[in-house]
Amino acid sequence: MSHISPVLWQFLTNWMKASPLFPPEASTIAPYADALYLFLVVITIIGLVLVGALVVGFSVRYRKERSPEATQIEGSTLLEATWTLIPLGLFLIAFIWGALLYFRIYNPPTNAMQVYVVGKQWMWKAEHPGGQHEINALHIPIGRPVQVTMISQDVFHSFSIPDFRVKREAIPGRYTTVWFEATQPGRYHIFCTQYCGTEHSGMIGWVTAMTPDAYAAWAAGSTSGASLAQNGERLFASLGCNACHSGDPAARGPNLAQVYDSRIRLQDGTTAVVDDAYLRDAILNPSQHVPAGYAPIMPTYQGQINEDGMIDLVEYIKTLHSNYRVQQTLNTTQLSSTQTNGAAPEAHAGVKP
Amino acid sequence: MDSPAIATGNGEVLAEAHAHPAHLRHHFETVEQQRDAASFGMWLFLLTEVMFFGGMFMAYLVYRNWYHPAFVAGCNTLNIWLGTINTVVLICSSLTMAMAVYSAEMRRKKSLITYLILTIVLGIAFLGIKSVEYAEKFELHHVPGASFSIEQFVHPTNPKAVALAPDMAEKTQVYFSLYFAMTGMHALHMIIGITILLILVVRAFGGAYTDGHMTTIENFGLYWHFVDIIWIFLFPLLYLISRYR
Amino acid sequence: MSSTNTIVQLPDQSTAQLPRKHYLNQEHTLKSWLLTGDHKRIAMLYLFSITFFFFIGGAFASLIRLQLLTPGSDLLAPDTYNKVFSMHGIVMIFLFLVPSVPATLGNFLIPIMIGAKDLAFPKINLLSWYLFIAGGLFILAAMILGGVDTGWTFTTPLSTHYLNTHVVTAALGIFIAGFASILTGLNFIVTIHRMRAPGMTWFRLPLFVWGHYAASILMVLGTPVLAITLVLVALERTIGIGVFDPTKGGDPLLFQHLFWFYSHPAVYIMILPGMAVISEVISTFSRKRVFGYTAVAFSSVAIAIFGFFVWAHHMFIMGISNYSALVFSLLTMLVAVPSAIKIFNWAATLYKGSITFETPMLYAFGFLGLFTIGGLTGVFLGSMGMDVHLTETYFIVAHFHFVMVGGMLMAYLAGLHFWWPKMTGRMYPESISKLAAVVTFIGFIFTFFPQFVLGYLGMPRRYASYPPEFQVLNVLSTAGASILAVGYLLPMLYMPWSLKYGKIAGNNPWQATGLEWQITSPPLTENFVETPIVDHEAYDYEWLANQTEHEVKTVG
Amino acid sequence: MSQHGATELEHQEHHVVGPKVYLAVFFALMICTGLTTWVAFIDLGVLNPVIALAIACFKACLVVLFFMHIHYSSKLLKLTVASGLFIFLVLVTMTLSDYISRAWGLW
Repeated sequence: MSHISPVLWQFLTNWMKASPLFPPEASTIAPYADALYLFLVVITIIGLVLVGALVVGFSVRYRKERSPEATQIEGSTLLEATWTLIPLGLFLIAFIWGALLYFRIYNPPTNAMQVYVVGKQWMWKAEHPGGQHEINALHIPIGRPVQVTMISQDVFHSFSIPDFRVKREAIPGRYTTVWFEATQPGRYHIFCTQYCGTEHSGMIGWVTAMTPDAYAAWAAGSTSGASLAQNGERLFASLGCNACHSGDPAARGPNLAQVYDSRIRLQDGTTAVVDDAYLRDAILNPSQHVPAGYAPIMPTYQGQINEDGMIDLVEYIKTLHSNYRVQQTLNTTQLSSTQTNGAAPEAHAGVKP
Repeated sequence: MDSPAIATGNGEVLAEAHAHPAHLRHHFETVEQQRDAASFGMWLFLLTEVMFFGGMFMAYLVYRNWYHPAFVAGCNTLNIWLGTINTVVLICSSLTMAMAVYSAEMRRKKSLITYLILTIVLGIAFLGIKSVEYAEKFELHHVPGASFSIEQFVHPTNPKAVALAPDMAEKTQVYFSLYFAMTGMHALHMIIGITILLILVVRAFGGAYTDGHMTTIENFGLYWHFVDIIWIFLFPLLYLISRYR
Repeated sequence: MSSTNTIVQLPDQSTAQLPRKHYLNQEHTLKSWLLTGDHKRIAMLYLFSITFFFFIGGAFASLIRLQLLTPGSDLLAPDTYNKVFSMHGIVMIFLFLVPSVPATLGNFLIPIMIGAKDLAFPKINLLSWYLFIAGGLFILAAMILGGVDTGWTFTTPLSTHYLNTHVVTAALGIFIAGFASILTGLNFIVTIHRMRAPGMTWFRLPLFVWGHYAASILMVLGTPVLAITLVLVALERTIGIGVFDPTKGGDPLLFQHLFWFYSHPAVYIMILPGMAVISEVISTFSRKRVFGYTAVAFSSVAIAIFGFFVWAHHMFIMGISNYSALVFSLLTMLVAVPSAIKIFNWAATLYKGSITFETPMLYAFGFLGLFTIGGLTGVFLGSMGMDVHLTETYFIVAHFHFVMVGGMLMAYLAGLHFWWPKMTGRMYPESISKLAAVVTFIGFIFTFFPQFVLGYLGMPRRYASYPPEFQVLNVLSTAGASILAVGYLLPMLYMPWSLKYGKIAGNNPWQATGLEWQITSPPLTENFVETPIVDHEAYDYEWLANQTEHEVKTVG
Repeated sequence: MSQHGATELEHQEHHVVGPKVYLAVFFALMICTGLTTWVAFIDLGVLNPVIALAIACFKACLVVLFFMHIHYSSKLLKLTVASGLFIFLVLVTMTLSDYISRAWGLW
């Protein structure tokens, strides 16, 4: 919006902030959304004024008292073309503008901070990689892009922060993401906007945007002690994943260190990028995600790990930069299994349906 | 595309229309118009049927691509010979139905009744074979829902069958959901069709349809052939996916 | 532009008389109504039943507005509120909006307008009414037995696995009512193709018929997809098949695709007949042929065809692929154009007309204004980035109500007033009905305009309680709704009154050109004494001016 | 209305399809059924479903054209059948446009 005079722009934004017609612009996306909104509102007003003026004008000028005779007119191709093409042009501008905004909203910057959100009837559970768990609340620093990866444990929910102008549905069985960068400290509503059952209207919470310092203090003060990755590691070990994914070249499962964000070849010849969704799917539906060169022997973990556990595991694999820890855990489990006589095989048997 | 009334609506034809040929309803001008309207209406109804089944074909297409191994495994539990026989039975019934329409056109009451009864018999045969197949599915716990079991797919007793990973084996339930939804809807259409056929036979005994007014039987023929067409697509989609394994 | 001048004088109604025999007094028994094949009587049956359902839906709407008067859920518990808005949606959409204009006015007028004695399949027409009633009874049963709280959208897996209410009963009701709508559409298409009077070519058809033809295509092709989707939902609930169930490998988005494949075209099913009414009304009261007849006719068909290509714009934030979102958004912009064409053509029809402002015309003006807003706010929602913020908020509620209530209901009332003299033979009282039109318009603006603002502020739809900062606008909206209710109750009072005390209308009180105005009011059971032969274009006021000299007695 | 004559002609002769045509179609359908079952046992890779569907389409065409008399029917009915096919294809292609491109990733 640099071409608009700064004074005018200032005036407009101040007016918008002061009036109840607009929610506060609290994220970097909000001004873009409001600009498009303003454009569309102007089109609407022009359209309405045009139609209104024509209808009222003609009604006055050609009312029966003044115009007792109607003049029959067949139509005009030129006029038809005009009012086909001009609206079409305007609508296409709205389309392109909207598409650009859409991709801005749904393409997170690569340096974004990660937060996980699980929607369930009827609450939002937010999980920070550092191990801070929140219910119906989300603390974020301002001035830093935050990417929210969400999933629903039951039905469709929709994660909406109107003051940030972002929204995305949390879907059962699949990760979706949205990102935003808060610009001003404050408290903003989180709504569930997709109807999700009895307490739908109770599924609301607060985003608290804080200065980076305040956020750091909050994060330090509210951690549960173990980061998501640490929880994931525990789960990794207790499910016996490390028995195959040990990082050994001869291991039965592929090496997971640095696998995140890499492109791997699959057994059926296709390639796939390992992202959150891929990891989740590969754990639940392993036979559809067999990397080239490995046997399809991995059992499914469907029904054994809840969505929070999945997030822990995904976060663990994401942060797995070397196999040092995996091998360490493996050694301890092997040790314990020899000691307690088959605890690990039992766990292994437990995952088979 | 044009109204026949336009062609026939002048005075003299009107006078003729007032003579009211048998079976001409009061609001039609001519028998032709009435007949055309009826068959056009029937075709529009079949269009809605296409879209009705279309939703399920759509779902089939999506899941077949997602869960191809499960669909192959599910398909392999079906008896291809029963499927083929059923296809043959249904095509035969289509032929007898077509012949029934022809008999009505030729005003041959006896052959009309014979062909209609043949169609009923073939339709019931189809449903009989189908119920044998359904019963087998019940025994194998392949009916989706609480009793569904993936045991047969993870540890197949048939040595030729390929064992599926448990996660993929779960997806056979999607295949069987679609199998039962599609064949079930088709069977429902067959049952409705047979019920109507029974009524038609009774009325044919009373001399209906062979007196030149055969719109009903013609339109029912369209319905019956449509049900046949649905099966013509269901058969390869449900029975013949990668059969060679 | 070739032009001729016409002067149309309204007839003197003081000498008008009711015909001795007409479709209403042909027979009087209840049986003669319940087993009738007469499209006019079936239209009347439909009129009574949809009015009944409209007031049921309206009662639910009042409960919603009262609940939202305060931020807390003070009037209704949240689960009751959910049932109330679900029933409001289901009843209003499937039992009122979808059949409103087509099943009443369309049923009554299409055969007459094309010069036929009846619809092609009178028995199927009657069957359609019975199916409609059966569907309505199922939905009422679901309501009485304890309600259903899925919303009218039946979103899976909520509707299939997480609710214990009467989802299957309601779904069955919609399924059956859907077939009523299919049969109506089928009947119209066949009738329009096969039953036109001599000389009634496609481009002599009134635009009312074109609009219904387009809507019928959508009914016939779209509704069955909804039917099968609801069947699959019911099967998933009852026996547990897994087509939409994510835990079994199904994709809940597939449900959305199939559901909106019908339910988006459904809004065109609802609005196209409304547009059809507006064409007739505006032409009649400006005494002018509709400007750009072919453009208006083809824009109806264009809406019907393009309407099938845009459904996934309801799913932009649901995780459909970005590429396909792009395609659907582009197509959405294209489908907005024909509506704009219509609006401008109607406005241009007024140019050089000889305009009077009877009640139907006032409703039509209301339609023009509200539909313009409703249509243009649709562009907001079709624009993907804007949709992210606006969807699932009160903005969408406001948009939908501007199009459906501001557009469709206004058009329905315009049509009802316009053809009331034809249907009953008597005039409604003019001044009070003008008042009703104005009250409706004002009440409507107050009710739904604040909801646009609420939506942009982010208030989510379907909330039983809401944060207190939204209260001012909600109070405004509820206040408006009470005015709106008065606007709707007024016709309920004076329309029945006019049946007995209204002025006798005469054959053609508006001096309109359609064939329906050249026969008696109310029409004879057979509509025409003899099949009319059409030798003039639609909206030919010159022809009408010549006709008035011998008072068109020949056709009636 | 120049097409009056044409439509009149079209309606004048109501074509009676004889048993010969029916039998020919019937045998063609039978042969196709045998063929499609036989082909199913041969491994042709991706061609298997293609061939199976092609045969099914061919059979359906035969039934529509001859058993259902579309071959002898008016343009209107032909158009009706075509429009049904068209709208079904709209449903399939537009929905698949989502499913296929969903696999391509976010952008």
